[in-house]
Amino acid sequence: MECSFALTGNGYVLVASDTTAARSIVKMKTDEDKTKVLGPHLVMTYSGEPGDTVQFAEFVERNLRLHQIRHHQALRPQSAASWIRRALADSLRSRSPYAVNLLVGGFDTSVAAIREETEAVGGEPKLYWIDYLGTMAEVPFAAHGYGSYFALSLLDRYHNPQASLDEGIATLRRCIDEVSKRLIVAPSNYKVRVVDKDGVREVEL
Amino acid sequence: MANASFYQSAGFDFSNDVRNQFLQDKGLPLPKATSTGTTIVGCLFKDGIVLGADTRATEGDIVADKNCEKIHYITDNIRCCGAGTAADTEFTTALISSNMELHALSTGRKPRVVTAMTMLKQMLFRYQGHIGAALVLGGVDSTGAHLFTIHPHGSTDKLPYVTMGSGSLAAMAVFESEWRPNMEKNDALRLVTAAISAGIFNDLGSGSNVDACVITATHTEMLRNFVKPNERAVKERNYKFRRGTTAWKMENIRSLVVDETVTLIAPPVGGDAMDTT
Amino acid sequence: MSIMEINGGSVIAMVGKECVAIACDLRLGNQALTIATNFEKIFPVTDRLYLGLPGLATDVATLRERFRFRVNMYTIKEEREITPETFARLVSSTLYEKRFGPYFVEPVIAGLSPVPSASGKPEKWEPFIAATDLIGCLNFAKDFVVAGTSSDKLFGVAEGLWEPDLEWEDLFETISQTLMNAVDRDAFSGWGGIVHIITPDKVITRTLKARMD
Amino acid sequence: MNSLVNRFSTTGAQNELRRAREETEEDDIGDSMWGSVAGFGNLTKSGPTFNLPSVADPTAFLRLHTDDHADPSCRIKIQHGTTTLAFRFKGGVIVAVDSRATAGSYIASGTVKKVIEINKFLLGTMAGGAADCQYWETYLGIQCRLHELRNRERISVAAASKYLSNLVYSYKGMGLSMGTMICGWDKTGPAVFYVDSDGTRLKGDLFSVGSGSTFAYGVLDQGYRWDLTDEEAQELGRRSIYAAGHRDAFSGNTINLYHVKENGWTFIGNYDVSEMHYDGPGNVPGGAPGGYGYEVRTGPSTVAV
Amino acid sequence: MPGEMAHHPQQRQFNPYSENGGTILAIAGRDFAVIAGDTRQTEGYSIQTRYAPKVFTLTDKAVLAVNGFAADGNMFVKKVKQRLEWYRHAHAKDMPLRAIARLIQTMLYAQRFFPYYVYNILGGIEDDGTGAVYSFDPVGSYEREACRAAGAASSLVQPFLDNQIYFKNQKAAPGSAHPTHLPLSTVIALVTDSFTSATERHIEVGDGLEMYIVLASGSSGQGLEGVKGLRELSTKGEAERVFVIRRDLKKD
Amino acid sequence: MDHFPTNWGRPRNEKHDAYNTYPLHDRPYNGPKDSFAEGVQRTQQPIVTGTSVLAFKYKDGIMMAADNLASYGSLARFKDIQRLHPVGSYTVIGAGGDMSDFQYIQGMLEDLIIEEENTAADGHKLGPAEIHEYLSLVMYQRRSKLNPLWNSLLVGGFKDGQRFLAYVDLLGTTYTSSTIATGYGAYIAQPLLRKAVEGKEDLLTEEQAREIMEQSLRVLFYRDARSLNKFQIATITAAGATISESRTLKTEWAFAEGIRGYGAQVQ
Repeated sequence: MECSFALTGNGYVLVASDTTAARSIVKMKTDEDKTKVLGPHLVMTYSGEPGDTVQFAEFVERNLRLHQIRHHQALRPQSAASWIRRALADSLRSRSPYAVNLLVGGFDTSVAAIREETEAVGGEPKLYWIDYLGTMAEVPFAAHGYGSYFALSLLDRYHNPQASLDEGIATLRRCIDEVSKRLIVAPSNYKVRVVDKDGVREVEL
Repeated sequence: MANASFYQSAGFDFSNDVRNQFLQDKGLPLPKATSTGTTIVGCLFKDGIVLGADTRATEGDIVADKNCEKIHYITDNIRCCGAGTAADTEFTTALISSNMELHALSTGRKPRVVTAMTMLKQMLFRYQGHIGAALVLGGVDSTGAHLFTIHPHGSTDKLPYVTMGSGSLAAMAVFESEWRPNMEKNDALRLVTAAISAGIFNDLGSGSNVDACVITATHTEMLRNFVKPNERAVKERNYKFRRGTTAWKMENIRSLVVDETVTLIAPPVGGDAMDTT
Repeated sequence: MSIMEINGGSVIAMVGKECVAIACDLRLGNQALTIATNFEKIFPVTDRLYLGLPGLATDVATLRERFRFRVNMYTIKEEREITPETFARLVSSTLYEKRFGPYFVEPVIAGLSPVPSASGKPEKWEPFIAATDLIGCLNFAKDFVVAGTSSDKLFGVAEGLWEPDLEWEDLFETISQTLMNAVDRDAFSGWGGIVHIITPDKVITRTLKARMD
Repeated sequence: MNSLVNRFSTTGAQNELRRAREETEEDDIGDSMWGSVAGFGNLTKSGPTFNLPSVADPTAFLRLHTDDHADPSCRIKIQHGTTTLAFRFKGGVIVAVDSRATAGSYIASGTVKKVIEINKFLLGTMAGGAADCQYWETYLGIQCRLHELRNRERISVAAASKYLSNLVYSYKGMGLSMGTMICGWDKTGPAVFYVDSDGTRLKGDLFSVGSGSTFAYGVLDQGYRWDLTDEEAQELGRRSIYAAGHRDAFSGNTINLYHVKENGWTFIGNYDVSEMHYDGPGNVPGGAPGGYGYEVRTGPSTVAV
Repeated sequence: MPGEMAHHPQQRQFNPYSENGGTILAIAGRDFAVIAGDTRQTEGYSIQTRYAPKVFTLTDKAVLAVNGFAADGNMFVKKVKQRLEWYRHAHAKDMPLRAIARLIQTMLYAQRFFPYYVYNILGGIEDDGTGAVYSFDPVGSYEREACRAAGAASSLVQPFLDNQIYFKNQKAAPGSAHPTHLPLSTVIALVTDSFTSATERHIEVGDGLEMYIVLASGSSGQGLEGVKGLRELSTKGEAERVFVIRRDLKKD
Repeated sequence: MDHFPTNWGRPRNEKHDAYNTYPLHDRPYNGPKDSFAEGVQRTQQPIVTGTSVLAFKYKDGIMMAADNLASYGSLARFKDIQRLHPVGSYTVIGAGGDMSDFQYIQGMLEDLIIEEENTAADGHKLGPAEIHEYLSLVMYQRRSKLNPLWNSLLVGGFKDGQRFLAYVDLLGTTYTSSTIATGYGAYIAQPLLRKAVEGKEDLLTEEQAREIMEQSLRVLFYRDARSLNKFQIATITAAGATISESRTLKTEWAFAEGIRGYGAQVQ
């Protein structure tokens, strides 16, 4: 069953999504990337109704890209997340709604110039939890799927917003371990990406 | 993405329908809209019409509004009592009221009660009962005093005394036993009060106060809270808390008064006065 | 589980002496699971006018955007600040537009409305509160209005605790006690609360130390 | 056939009176009912008897009127919701539970005792239908005592849990709702058994049951080791229930913590979940300083809105 | 699974249950218990009667309030009284309060598969002379509490009591603590205000308020002087004393 | 039992298992079977029905009234049914709802009276309170067997200087009040009765009481489509129970003359 996690740390956001593509009781593929890099400092995981997920992710990707081309400026994470939420909420009112759950992680480099305390790490990590209804919440850590039933309390306990990247990855690994311990059909592999002042990159667990 | 939904034409908008259907299919019941269980009545008397209503609005078993107004303005000489889904009665009567005004302006005549009745029944019939407004319409025009009921599906009735709402049976019993043709105004008002009171005290959907409205050929008198038989008793205790009872974590005070000091540097000279604000 | 209970949340507004207060809880849930405890449901409309939107969170966000748009349009067109009374009508008609496919939100409006005076500048402010159901039926009350998943509990407590003519400090205590005790009996609301008290010359916003379960 | 004959041959007033009596009094009330067993009088027979509605499908009938999840407007709302946990470690068994009972979305009580003290050495936890657990575990207590009297030795945890499991299994499919952990110390040492109304009975080291169990597992699994000290184990139990109380709408209010040791169980304490959030357990052995709450733990909210 | 909820069990036949409105509540003090209920009995939107008692004395020191489906409630009270009568015959004394509580549990649970639609609150004086309140759900789970409201308006009244009886969410004034037991006069005022508030906001509550007060032996009964509508039910000389207060509530 | 976190402890939907993680466990029923269960018809809805019964207290005792109609759906089937029935020497019962069930109750009560007053012959006679108690037990017991007697019954009586008036229906719900009306009467006549009688129970003379009763019956006849302008009035006083002959009332329909259409019509 699909699981995605994300957490913020000192100067970065980690997002992780399982890589299983399953149809009914069959695993079709175990290295499907269910994250999408949306901009220089923006990444999103998506899960939900098969088909809708990729379609919607690409729709978002292109529109954010278009915005960047038009304005020579990428949307800040908050604006991007708001736009995505709105797109999802509007689609829900159409004849063919997207049923997609998202975690949007971004790194807002522009605040570094405004807020002193963010200067050292070059900006501020931002994380948004968005569900298929268009509900959005800004949170320090988030999860989607049945994994959230195990991971959220764990993160309440172990997550540290000031943690270094290594510590953050260790916390993420705890989540993944817990889910594989307790969830009946836990995903085996995860794709993990980190966003920080240098952009988006993949990390190995 | 500038949305179509920001700019839209008048009328109902069904854009949420698909989504709501989807939510409902998940087995989630829709929340209840405020309804007025309600007793509303009207009766003819010698010189015109008396309308009456209780003032309770309910959401399920809970009283949402203890003193709401159920006698709606249509024109100076026509009023309409509403029962059913509160928002529907509110907006339906407001819409008809404005249409009546336009109609009066375009014909240059004093509006007639049948016109309002016809507008209402045509509108409600068009919506096939989905607009849950049950109305008592009354007024006096050049053809005399008229009293109608309009049901949510658009059927109408014209009778010398009518009742609607969950307390309609209680109120009707009072009318059936005491109404007489050609009553005096005060007798009619007393009768309407008795009918509404029967609803208030015997029907749980109705309660609080009696509103009444007397319409004659020359004058319309709105008697808001005509009788108040259900004032709350004084509480036994005072529940004011000691300041500092509640624990709070953070406070943010935003001052709305801009401190300004006006310093006159030089007496204003002609049109060169500087804007110092 | 009704649609209002998917995300949970409650709002209450109360009238005091030359002041009004509006308060909400901070939970954003996904049914029984609590997603976030920083989800504010009250938004400023003008300096002395606040709008509370308990209900389905997606509609809370959408309506917040729509109302901001409509109020801005009003301000631009009319070149004046919207009054609470006018804003209440705007809320009501916006919701009724969707009579047959409603937003699952029950707005609560609280503000101070200017009493026109000879000088043109308002010197006196009258408390104003209102609430509507999800299709826009307005309810003007003189004491308090409530909405959300714990509305019945809020009604019960507020009916007991509310007293007329409370100074703003006292009104803060009353509205906070009402909110916290009501949401403590509701599984889908709570996890912190926030209170705005609007007085003629300042707006006091306090975050409550409330139960977190 | 007799019942048919009865049905149609008994229309007289006396018979109607008798039938009315049948309904208003229990079938046959012997002298035992007068005695001090008054409450549990019907237990003196082979087992308790229950009235069933005379419809084709009693389970569906019961469900129609009591399943508030399928139909929120159903009238009889039975109290539900819970997080309970129990685990074995070198120092015995830790049992921790919350104290919330919800009927629909209404929090019917915040002071429920969800640990049922069966006897000095046995504890049962309560999740699911509150009445089901209370009743059957009390009944189990009686049977355990009888076992002691008959056999001059304490019942083993395994036997007690098996007894309970068999009891509820005989009512399977009739709508009982119970998920319990029978915890205790017997000749074999500390033991934890999970028993539910489906008839499952599992022996194990670590269980969590109820609507908030997943959240409790999230914290519990990460902190669990066999060789925890007593204080660490108690803290882990407390913290796990807090985690569930914080995240699950149907769990919370207070934490009740028990520790089963060789010489029987001891009640460690009752902790308010909200106090745990802000201030933590305070100066208790094994307690970490400061509140459990995420915002409290990590300082003022780092999320600037 | 959330998706399953759409499939309700459905059965088209005679519904043996009804709901007759009203609210009950009980508060325990140090040496007294107050058990109260309104007297309206409703069916749908109509008032069946303005006076149907919901509160019944069981023994000299136990009072039971029942609410929910009136026929079940009345039958249940009748059966409890019968059991207590038998106990009296067998033991030549009244059943103690905590035993009555357990008795009620087993009687309710006996109907586990065809439940009484009844919310019970038992109030009275324990053997140790303290006031006690036991509350039950329809199938018999129970606990001892200091205060409890049940019935149609329970969700309106209970949080108010949480605040006023348990002082929930209230910080005590610096250097003082909240009282653990409230005096009788305060409790009576709180009960009255609870019911007038519930009457304002719940359509099924109203008409009359009936409040039973059980005083432990030796209790002074301070706070009862000058209370309107007070009547003593116990004959003088008994250890525990039972009073009843009747008040009017709004009838709309 | 459902073990999914959000539904934990609730009954599981046995018909649907999204993951097929366990076999469906619908189990055969092994308890005693009634082979005739399918053939046994219980009253699941009333067939031939009577409408309202009205009753209230007045100075001398109880006055009760019911019309003579038994309807078959919307058909006015029997116009000479007696719905007031004396029981023993002090009591009258009035019934709305299913008439066959009522006749069964009449037979049952007759047996009861014979048993209690003739066979036992111990000098004790059943008063209205006893009969009401008996009826409430029977009705509650039948509802508990999910085989209800589909009636709402009023029991009025006068014994030992005490007036008695109480209600019992198919669910076993009971109550007493100084005015009671069943069926549509509860909505239409009860408000009138309450206003006329409440607080004046000890003042109303039989004449006044009869006037109130007739007025209520007239209004009921105007508005209850299943009623008939042919009724009986019973009084139960210290002098015993009397049930009047069937009577009719003068009704007034003159105002209808002036009504034209239902909307804009004028002719």
